[in-house]
Amino acid sequence: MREATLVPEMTLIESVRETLRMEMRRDPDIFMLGEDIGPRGGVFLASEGFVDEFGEGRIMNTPLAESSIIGIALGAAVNGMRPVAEIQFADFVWPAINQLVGEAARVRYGTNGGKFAPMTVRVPYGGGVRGGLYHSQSIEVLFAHTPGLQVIAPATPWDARGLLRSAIRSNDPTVFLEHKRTYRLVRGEAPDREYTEPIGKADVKRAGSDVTLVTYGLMLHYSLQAAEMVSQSDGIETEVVDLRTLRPIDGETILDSVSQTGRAMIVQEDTGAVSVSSEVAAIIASEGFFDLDAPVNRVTAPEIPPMPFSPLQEAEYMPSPEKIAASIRRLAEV
Amino acid sequence: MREATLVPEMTLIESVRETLRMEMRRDPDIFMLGEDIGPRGGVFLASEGFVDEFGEGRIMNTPLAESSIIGIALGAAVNGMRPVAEIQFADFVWPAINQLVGEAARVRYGTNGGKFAPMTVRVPYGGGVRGGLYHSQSIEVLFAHTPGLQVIAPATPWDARGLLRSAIRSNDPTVFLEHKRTYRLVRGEAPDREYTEPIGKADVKRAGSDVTLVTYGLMLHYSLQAAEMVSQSDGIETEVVDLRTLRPIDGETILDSVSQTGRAMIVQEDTGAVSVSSEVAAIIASEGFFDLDAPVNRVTAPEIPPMPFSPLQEAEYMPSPEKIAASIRRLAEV
Amino acid sequence: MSESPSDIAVEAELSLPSGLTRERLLGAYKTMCLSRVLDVRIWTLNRQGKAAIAASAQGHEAAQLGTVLATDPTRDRYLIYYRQLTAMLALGTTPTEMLMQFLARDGEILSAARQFPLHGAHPRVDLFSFSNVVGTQLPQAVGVALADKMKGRDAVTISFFGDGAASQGDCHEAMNFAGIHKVPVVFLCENNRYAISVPLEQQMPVDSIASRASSYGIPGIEVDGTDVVATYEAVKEAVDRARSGGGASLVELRVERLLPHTTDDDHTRYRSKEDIERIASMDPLPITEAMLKRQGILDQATDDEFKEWARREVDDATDEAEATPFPPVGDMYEKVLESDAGGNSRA
Amino acid sequence: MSESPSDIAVEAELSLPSGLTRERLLGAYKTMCLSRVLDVRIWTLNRQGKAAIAASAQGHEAAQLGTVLATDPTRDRYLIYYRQLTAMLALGTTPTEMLMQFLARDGEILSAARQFPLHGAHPRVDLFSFSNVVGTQLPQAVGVALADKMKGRDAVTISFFGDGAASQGDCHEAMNFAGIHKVPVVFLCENNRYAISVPLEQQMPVDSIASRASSYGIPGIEVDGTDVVATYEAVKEAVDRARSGGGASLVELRVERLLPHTTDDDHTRYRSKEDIERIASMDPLPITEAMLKRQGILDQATDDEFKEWARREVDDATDEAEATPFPPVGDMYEKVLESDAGGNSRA
Ligand SMILES: Cc1ncc(C[n+]2csc(CCOP(=O)(O)OP(=O)(O)O)c2C)c(N)n1
Ligand SMILES: Cc1ncc(C[n+]2csc(CCOP(=O)(O)OP(=O)(O)O)c2C)c(N)n1
Ligand SMILES: [Mg+2]
Ligand SMILES: [Mg+2]
Repeated sequence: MREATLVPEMTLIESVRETLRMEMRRDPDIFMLGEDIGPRGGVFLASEGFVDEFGEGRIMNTPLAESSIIGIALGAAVNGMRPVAEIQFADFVWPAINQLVGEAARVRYGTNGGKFAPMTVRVPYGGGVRGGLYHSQSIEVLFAHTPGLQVIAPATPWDARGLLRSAIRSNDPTVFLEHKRTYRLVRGEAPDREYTEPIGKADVKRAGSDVTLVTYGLMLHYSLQAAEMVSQSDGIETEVVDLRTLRPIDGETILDSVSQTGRAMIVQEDTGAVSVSSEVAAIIASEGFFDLDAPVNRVTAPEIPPMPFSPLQEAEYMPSPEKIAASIRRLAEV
Repeated sequence: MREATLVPEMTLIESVRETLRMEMRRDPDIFMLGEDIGPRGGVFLASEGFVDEFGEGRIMNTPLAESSIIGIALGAAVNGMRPVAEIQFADFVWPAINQLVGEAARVRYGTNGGKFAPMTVRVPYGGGVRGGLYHSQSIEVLFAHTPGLQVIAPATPWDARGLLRSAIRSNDPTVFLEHKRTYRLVRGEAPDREYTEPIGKADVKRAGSDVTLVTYGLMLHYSLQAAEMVSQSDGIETEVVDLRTLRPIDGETILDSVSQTGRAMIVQEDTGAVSVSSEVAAIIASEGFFDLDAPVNRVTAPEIPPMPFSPLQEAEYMPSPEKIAASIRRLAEV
Repeated sequence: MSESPSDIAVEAELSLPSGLTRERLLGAYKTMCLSRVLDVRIWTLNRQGKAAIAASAQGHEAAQLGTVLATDPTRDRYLIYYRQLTAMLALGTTPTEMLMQFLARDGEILSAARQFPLHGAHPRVDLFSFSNVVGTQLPQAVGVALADKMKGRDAVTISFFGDGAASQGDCHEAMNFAGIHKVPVVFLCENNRYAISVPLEQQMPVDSIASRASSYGIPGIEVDGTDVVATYEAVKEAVDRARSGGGASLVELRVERLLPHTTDDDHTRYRSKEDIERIASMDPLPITEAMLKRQGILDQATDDEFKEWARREVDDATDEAEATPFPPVGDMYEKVLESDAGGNSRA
Repeated sequence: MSESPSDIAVEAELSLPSGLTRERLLGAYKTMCLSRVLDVRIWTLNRQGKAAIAASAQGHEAAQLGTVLATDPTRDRYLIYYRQLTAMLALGTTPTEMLMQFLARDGEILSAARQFPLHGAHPRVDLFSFSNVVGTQLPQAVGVALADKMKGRDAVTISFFGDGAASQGDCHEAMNFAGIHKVPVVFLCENNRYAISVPLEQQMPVDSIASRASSYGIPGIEVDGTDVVATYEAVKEAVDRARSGGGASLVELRVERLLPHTTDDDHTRYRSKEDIERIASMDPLPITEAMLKRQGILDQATDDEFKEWARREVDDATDEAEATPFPPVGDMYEKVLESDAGGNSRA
């Protein structure tokens, strides 16, 4: 996938906007709906300028009513359209769960394939943005648990473009999680063409022989920093696996890496109990057990509601590169 | 906790009804609300006869609107009442998630203790009742993940009584999961007094030295059957740990057992990916690793929406005593 | 000028709303007869332990027939819930196809027996019901209709729902959006005054669901749903409005649920004896029969013939459905996603 | 009989609704002045990088003051959202307490700086806001009021919400339940015609939110929310009704949001220049000032004194809040559950 002709660096939010625009131009069946996505361009400006180019008919400002946003997207999806719905912040996806997890996820199965729902739900999530309890949440657990959904959480502009394109073109409902902190923090280049990245495939973002570190989203970047830190300070080489897709989880890539390193850890921003990190640990404990030389280690948020508005407490809540590095060191020493 | 004076055997649903009645008599601040809980007595008859004893003011039939059932319960709870809300079937809890996971779970934390929500949400869940996709769901994952909630899933009348009493008397929001298939299937005795069982403590329901089997709900009974089967056929002795509480999960009891047996498996009715079984496996893989002689094994539902209406397919979907026994044998042989 | 009974009949005949011929009415009555016999049979199969559960359409037949008559099955779309047995028959679903749903047999057309009866998607008519979760179909119907509007198609979407569903937040959100965007949808409420055991006065503080239409800037009308002609007329007006770009409407059909909520229910727990006796007079079958006879559309011989035909059809269908095996177990692992690669259905 | 200006003033004075004295009105205006200065200061602190985010109450001051005046803070309950800065001041919250919310300082009264400003629970008044999720407070308010009804207390619950929240399913469900059970709640909508950037006509197909009250069998009234007296009068009637067992009401206060949605927003992206210019004339501060002067309740000296006082108060509060440290980091692990035993807050 990595190739010679690259477009110049852009931020993650730019890569999302660019991909949405290109897909909208390509396929007239795609339309977007959500709160403030019209003239406002969305609160993160993912659709800035879109209403001028595509008109109000394809860029629909909705009432403040998330359940109907997803329910209407679902109805349109089973009737020939390819909606891309925006939930303004992940914290506000809860009113829509019934339509998303209860309904959309089961349409294909429950109709024995008679209907299907090619819809993408974009969900800006995550913390480190002074968002307090209701603008910081990681909401991936329920989606990652639900058969019938695909769940994507890219960490780089390259992956965001390739995977958002895959999501929009997929004929199944896909939850596309965009980490808010990465929007402007993370820059990167990408192929200069309409490429896709495969849903369901993890990506080794850094090779290493001592420790396997599995992560996704913002934590990929903190983990890569931590990996550099321990490489320089201790000569520990960490293999960093970026899940990219949270449903289905790519057990194969994880197990391949663990079979080389014998040591595994998971880093996630979300709280730990019954989470994506639990599943990765469980996969390793059941399918990679005989490769393991040490306990599987998890670095997660503490078991408190995410996350305090107070800046020092917010910083304490988030796994930091330093905390991750300390964990890598401890694991390498076992 | 096990004592001499016992009330006669009753079914699980009878034990729930009895406990509700006794608690309602004890504390006038308790009231119940939900769909059809009035003269109908609830669709499972958990409140049969209650409206005659306690009146419509304390046994409130609500409109068909789950979000408001929980939102109203929450409002009443923070204003001095102790509501017990019934969600008619777990499958219909999704519209209420916003009020339950988004709001109730964070009231104490988000007000720094200024308000708190002593509310119990009873949720009949689970399959094996020819319920098809929308009357069979296991919905524990999201709740078990959420800081600020307590999640209870009893499997016996003894535990149902003791834990329901603890839930109602607790000053924090508690999701009380009642497995529908156990309602009439499972009978048992209980102490003849107002006893409580502690929230957050697992219970070893069968002692054994060869394999640790962690489970909850209906699967406890299937697991106990399986344990007897392999004991008689192969002399394998399975220690069966009943989680009883899914949040917080009692890691200590699990790890104690694994330290004796060196072999661990989890049996759950829910699908496996990112689930309670994942967390139990993760706890063992990180904190019990050096005790383990074999990979952690999981017996769960397949990754399809739960569960087909067709009877043969429904049977195939559910872990059976036979399947569990086969898994125990395999694990014991590793 | 004095009127003889036959004068009245002729006058009534002449006043049939446009599109509703005597022949269509007679055909509708025939379907009602079929629906009733089938409905009774399903209840029996449940009592025999063969059908796990059933919700009956008894009491709702005229409402559903009047509605379907006012639509065009070749282009319209129907989002149903579990009580539209009669509507499904009116839309050409065979009794065998219906019974295979209740008996969960191989080849069941809506969901391959994965779902409860009346859930899934129809292979010939654009009729579907994704779930049993009350009210969810309302925003979905708005989305379906929105897609038609976007694509410039002249299809109309009928969204069936009950009085119970009217309390759900989804109902409010759906109607509000439909009102804003004038989507071609008809919200079709079969108000039988009960959500399982909860009577209307415990569900809402107002008498009429149709009156809420004003909150959404759409027309709302309340109709006697035991009157197939009145139902037809009201729904037809709403369908025509939607088809011609006039947007959404709310039609409330007042009916009685003659039986308990489902085969699992016992309505004597919450309905008085008098009430249960009273509602028998609201049975749309004798009401329609009498109306058609008064109008000279139906004679006794034809009536007998219809009922005999219905019994034969249902007998044959029962035999056929019962002779069909359950679906192969392995089928349950299919069609979770378009491509199940990547471990999505790994056990 | 010709009327001199002072005659008019006297007449207006005499027509003050019961309970609203000239002194209370003057006090309210003083609080409005304080609110405005504080509001401007908070915006400045945001621009200085000190306050992470703020939603302004500018334009809503008269609506909030009129509302609070009509209630009894010693027994009533207030479920607010993020825009009730003025109401909080009117209920006795100090400017320092308010600024500590925006600056997330140790000792912040509502949530110990865990939450956004205006979220948490008040230690002295029964005022709270659990979350930032729009509309969730409406069913909660109904539950709060239900508890009072059950306990026979004469408290009234005021549930503040915006026009945006009116589209949520929760709004429908809450009002429906309140209508059925006649709970003592006042649904208090501050309709500023925008949900962030979405104008009213894209939010709903009707002009008036109050008109929806009829769907719930409760009285609904639309009032000019820049008129503190009219607001008082309407809210007072609703509060009295609730307190005397008459149940719920819906009061819609029409206001303008004078600034962008929050400090993160830029409303020139979606509001026309003319519109932004026009709404300046809807500023309740000069409107109230003029009204009070016309009525002889306020003179220029008092007005100057109020504004000077407000500036001093806010200056002092700013110093005090800025001098306060952030909360101790370790505090964040507390109060997840009553007892955190059992591993619930284990990291
Ligand atoms: C969201 C949800 N809550 C509860 C149920 C359980 N339930 C099934 S049908 C029903 C009553 C529905 O009443 P109504 O909408 O009036 O339809 P009717 O059965 O009277 O035709 C209830 C409460 C459900 N299916 N979905
Ligand atoms: C459920 C939910 N969806 C979206 C948001 C993001 N959001 C915050 S305020 C707001 C607009 C609210 O408008 P309104 O209710 O009219 O209140 P106003 O800000 O105009 O006073 C939105 C969309 C939210 N907080 N909650
Ligand atoms: Mg009904
Ligand atoms: Mg507004």
